[in-house]
Amino acid sequence: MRVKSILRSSRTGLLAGVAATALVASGIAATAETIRWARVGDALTMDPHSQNEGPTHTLNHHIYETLVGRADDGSLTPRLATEWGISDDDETVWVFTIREGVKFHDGSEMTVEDVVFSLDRARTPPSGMAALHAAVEEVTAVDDTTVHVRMAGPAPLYVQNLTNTFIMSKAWAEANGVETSPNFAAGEEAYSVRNTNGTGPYMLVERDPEVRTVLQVFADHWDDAPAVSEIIYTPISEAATRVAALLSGEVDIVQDVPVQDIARLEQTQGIRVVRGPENRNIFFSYDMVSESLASSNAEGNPFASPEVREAMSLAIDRNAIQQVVMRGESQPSAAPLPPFVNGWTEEMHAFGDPDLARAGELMAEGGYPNGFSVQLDCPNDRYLNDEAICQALVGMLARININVDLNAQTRSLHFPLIENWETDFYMLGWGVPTFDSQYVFDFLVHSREGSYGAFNGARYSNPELDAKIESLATMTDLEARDAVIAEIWDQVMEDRIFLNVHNQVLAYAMRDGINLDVHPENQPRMTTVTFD
Amino acid sequence: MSQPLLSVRNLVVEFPTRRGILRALDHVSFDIAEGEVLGMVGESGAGKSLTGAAIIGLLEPPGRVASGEIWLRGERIDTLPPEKMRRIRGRRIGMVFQDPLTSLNPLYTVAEQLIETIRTHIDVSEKEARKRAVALLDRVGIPAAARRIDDYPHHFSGGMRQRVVIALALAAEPELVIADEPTTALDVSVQAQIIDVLKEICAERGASVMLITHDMGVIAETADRVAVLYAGRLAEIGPVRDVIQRAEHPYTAGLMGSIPTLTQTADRLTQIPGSMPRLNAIPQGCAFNPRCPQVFERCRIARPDLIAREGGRHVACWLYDKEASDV
Amino acid sequence: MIAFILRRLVQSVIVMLAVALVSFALFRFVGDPIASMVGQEVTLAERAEIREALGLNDPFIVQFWNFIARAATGDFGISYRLQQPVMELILSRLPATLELALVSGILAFAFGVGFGVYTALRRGSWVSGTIMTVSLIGVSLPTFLIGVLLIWVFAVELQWLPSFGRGETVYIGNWWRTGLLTESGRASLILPAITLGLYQMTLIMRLVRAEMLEVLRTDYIKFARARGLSNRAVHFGHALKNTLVPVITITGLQMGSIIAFSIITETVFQWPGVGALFIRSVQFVDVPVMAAYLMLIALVFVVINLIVDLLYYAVDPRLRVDRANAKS
Amino acid sequence: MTEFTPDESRPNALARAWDSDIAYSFRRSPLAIIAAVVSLIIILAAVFAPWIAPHDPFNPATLNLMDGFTPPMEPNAFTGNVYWLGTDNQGRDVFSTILFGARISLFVGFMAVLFAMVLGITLGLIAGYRGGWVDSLLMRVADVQLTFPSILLALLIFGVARGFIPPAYREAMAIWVLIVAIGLAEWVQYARVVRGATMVEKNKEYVQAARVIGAHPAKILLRHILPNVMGPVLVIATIGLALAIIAEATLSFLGVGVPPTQPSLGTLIRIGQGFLFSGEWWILLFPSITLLALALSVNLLGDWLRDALNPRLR
Repeated sequence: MRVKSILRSSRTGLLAGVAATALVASGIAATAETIRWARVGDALTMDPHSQNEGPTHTLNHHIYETLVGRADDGSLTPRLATEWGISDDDETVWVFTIREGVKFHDGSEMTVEDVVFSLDRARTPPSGMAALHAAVEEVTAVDDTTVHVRMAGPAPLYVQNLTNTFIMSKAWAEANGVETSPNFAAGEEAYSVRNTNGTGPYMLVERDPEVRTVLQVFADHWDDAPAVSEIIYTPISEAATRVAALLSGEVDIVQDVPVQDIARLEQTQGIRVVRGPENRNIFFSYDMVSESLASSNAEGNPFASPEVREAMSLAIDRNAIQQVVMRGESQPSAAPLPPFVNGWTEEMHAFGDPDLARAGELMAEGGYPNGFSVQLDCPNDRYLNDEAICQALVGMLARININVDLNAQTRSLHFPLIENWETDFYMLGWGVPTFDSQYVFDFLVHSREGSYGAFNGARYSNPELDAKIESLATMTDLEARDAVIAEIWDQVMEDRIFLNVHNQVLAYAMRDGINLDVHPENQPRMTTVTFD
Repeated sequence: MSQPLLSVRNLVVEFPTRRGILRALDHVSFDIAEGEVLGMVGESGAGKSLTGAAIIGLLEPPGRVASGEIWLRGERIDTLPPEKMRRIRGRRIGMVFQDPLTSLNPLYTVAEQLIETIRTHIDVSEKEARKRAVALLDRVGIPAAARRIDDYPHHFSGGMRQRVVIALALAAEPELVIADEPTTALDVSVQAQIIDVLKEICAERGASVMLITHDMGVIAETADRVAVLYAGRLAEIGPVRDVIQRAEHPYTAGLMGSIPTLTQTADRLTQIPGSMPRLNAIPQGCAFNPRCPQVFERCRIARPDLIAREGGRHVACWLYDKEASDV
Repeated sequence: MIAFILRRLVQSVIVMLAVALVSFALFRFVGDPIASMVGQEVTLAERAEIREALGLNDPFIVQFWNFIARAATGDFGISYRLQQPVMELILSRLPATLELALVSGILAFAFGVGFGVYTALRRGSWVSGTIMTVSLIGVSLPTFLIGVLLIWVFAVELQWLPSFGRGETVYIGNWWRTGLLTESGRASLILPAITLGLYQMTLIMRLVRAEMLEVLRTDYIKFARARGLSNRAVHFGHALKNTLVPVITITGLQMGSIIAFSIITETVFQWPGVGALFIRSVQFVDVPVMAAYLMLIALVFVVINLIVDLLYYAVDPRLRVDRANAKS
Repeated sequence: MTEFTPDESRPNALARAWDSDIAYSFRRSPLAIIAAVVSLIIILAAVFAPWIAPHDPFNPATLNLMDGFTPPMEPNAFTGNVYWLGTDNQGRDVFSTILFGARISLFVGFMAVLFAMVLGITLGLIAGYRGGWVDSLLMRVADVQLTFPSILLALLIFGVARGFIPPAYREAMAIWVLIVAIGLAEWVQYARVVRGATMVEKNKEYVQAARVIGAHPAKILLRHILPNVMGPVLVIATIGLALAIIAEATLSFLGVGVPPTQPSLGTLIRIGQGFLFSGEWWILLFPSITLLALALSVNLLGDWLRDALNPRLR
């Protein structure tokens, strides 16, 4: 079969195709090396499809495998699929060539039937992955090594959605009554929540949620054996305790290192820190549309005024936030998307020094020479130093007479405010798992209707943009598509929907002698660990 | 006269307070002979109980014996180290407190408390101690003692409990029993019985008794001799019949004038106007002088010591000091 | 006796129903469980569907009734967050909390009574004064700070004791997982138990001291001294036993707050108990777990109250008789 | 009588000597003096913070983020500014922030104690005076309340307040919610003391007399009972103040507390403990010492007061 259309984009160098070289585990062959790995929270479930959530995927990537993987530079790599592409005959059909000789942990052979079953399971509610497969019409096995996925229309970027969709055993699922992903309302625990049968490099041997999860290397894995033969995964929610556990030698790798401890840990004998950019940007946004603001004393809606929005962007000192609040551990940027993402440009990224004088003039021009008051809603347990960033913003806006009340609270209270349009002014961080701007537009820029605009807390609504955004999904001419993306961004930047602060930088701390690189989606793989 | 069982000499008890040292007992001296019952009377606050506490070595801090001596059968006991003094308590000097309802530990049975006391002082087996305890209870008049010994204090009535207390005080066969108002808290109907039991059992065992009370009737019935305390000083001491019938100290006279009935107590001294002075305001000279109907100049200047009178009586009053009466 | 227990049980059920109602009502306001349950990609329509499926759109009273009806059979549903049966989740965490609470309770009681007795007997000595003052530090700093400082000193700087978790655990029977039988388990217990017990120790110590001073002034203690009983017998036989009667009540009730305060200790030390489970559940608005936890706390209190009553009954003979009399 | 005490011979002497006795006991206790001086200094410093503090850490417009993490007595690397006790992660002067933070902590503490006191005294009076089922009900509620830990209660109240209070007012309300939450957990002790005193007093003649002349007996009771229970109430209140300050700190650790832009001492400590390992010890140390000094002093004063007001222990 022939595969056409190699996807390529300017910055991320998305790579699809035939490369069959394994990117995993160039390390030393297995000696009995145990890694004790700590991070802030646990995976919510071991079921491969029920939750679309970072820490859950991170752990599951060790037990289950996806059709395609993503390298640290964002490019796609073969995993259970050796080749993929859009069919020559029908541009709505994606064709996957499935790897042969892959075994599940229970010893059974993986077949195309399992792939079909898994994709169907993943796209059927209540699976948390369903939204990523909404455009799929039908999944069929064509022969022993080929699977066709027929889309509702042309879907040139669909393969980007597959990097967290795991393949599981159909027979195992049927035997244990987990043909569909677990349902919250079912009232009983699904077998797959604490039991697994994947094809991944590690097998689950012990699972005590939020306490301890133990993985052991899977001897019959199709790829080279990783250097790490056993993983003991421990969530430690308190930052100080987590750092203490590393300092006292009770864990080997700490994934969520508080930014203030990075410098100190680097200087500590026997500990090293690696860092790298995360595919996530942190920004503020505001209600640009309502007649007036609930939390403000202002006449009308000051955020509706372009001058006020510009004044705010001139008041914020991104470099100060980076240097002090983030201890240098961030990439200040005005672009409301991470540089990994297709659509990012240098111009969007650039920002000038704060100009309070000009900002003051703009406030007056916008009709608020004496400023106004407003409440800022902020999470305090979601992003790196989220609360401290918000606090810093309060100080900066106070200088142009915007009097901000800070309401910092836990994420489960914060995010509904955005989803339910109950906040005037808020902080949000956005990761882009597809590495494409369309994902940002769908959720943050498109008017809220149907599956669009769920996190469009700005109430921004531009029918012209909406149409352009919708057209992106089916455009197969990637150059033309990139042009449309650029047009959309131009408008978004001009309207100042987002007041972007920075891109997050991740830091992993580990004992000397262990090598692990930062994963841009914060999903480190222990298979990539090497030892000195 | 043979050696007295107990001999108290010039006993001074003081309470240091922030307004100076209060002298609660001021040079009190008296003897108790073998087998004798000494009554000790006085108003509330006169220092009766304090005298008992000082003898048995249980003054509550900050109260302390400032000077004076206490001798028990020729052995000085006020200077004994605590551990030696402890062995004297219960074994040689027993004590009965006023309120039987609060004197017994509510969480232990009568048997436990009796046996513990016996075995503390006398080297006997548990079984033997129990036998003695039953006999003792029986002796103090507890019906069905063998059965009731395993009851808790709250199973007994007030009178019965005081009998238990007496049994406890006598458990190790002391030579001296200090009974501090043993009937005050009891129903009138049982008061006499308790006094009888106490008196009989002590007589039987040859134990002396120091009976502290403000009930002149009880003193008259029970005591061999009586000591009268006023404001921490001994006013008069002598055989009970003489003192009651021919009181020499004007204070005693007033006190005695108030005992026509058994139930009358010395607390209500209607015959003598005024009240006992506070310890920090004891007048110069005789402490009784502001109330004394026979007061004269000397009483206001100097304090009278005990003056020996015939019949083994002593009185602290200038009226009886012939030599110096012209000063 | 049986009538008494029955009456107590009826009261307990009423208390538990009240707690259930209050807690269930309150947690409806804590936040939106959907937000923490699903990822950012899930559409509004899908969110509404989940909400409906979870019964979150039912009238409050219907939700509460369903909750009670199922709770009565030990079925608290499944955790929104961990997708496990709540009952099983709580039972698997309970041993950790109980062991921690028990050990710190015993520590607090032993040291509290010891120091309390000492300071009462040696009133005014400088050692007593020091103990009294130093013990106040335990209630003058927030628990979380004490925990963090202990970790810093004993785990990071000295590296004597583990900083988090329970260490090695083994099963006793089917579900009771204990850390008491392994060396690392016992080592892991020390810092959390101290952190948790410090506050209670201070309280118990002060209580014992006050009660002891009170008891030492009573007539029966004076009478015991007057009988020449040794200091030991007076202090530890008579005074202490009487002191412990009220102390047992308060300490018993303190056991309850130990379990509640374990929320903080468990968070600081990543101790895998029900307290940490609860606070995580609050963050994620995992209503079934929160409701079940509160019911558990209520149950613990009810049971502790009952035990305290029975203990009281065993220690104080006066109660025995009163009730015997009341019956006859 | 079974023992001698100097007071016994002078009726009403206690009432007259009250002031001087307390004063005497105070003069004799160096610990009490130190504790009083320390609490007084902290309280005064907190009350007059706006005049004493070199900076206003609650005015965000005056903060320069670049001043952040300045060590004590050393010039800041970027701005060259020097601060006595250094600055925190927002560039706030730690000294000033402690003063203002103590102000918040003390405000929460005092108001919570006041709330608990008013509630406890009122309910205690009602329970003691009405008796019967009102008394049984209130005391049952008190039992349940006692068994229900304050932390849980505060979490619950925070939960419900969040549900009722519109988002715009939440920040302003946070402090009051804290006060109510802490206060609600502490009222039982006051109620018990007052109820006991009321039950003793209510049958006395003056209360009956008051009823005859038509005055409301509760009013009379209040006037007569309050002086009687002043001692124990004062002790409970003092210890309660320390408890409330610590409770506020603990709640801020659990994420329910005052807004971080206007931190209390507890919030400062919660923030500071994040810098325990990173070398900025001053952000944690100074607020902790202040909290310790304050709570310890208040506790010591409470201890001393308890002993001093209990004549039998003197």
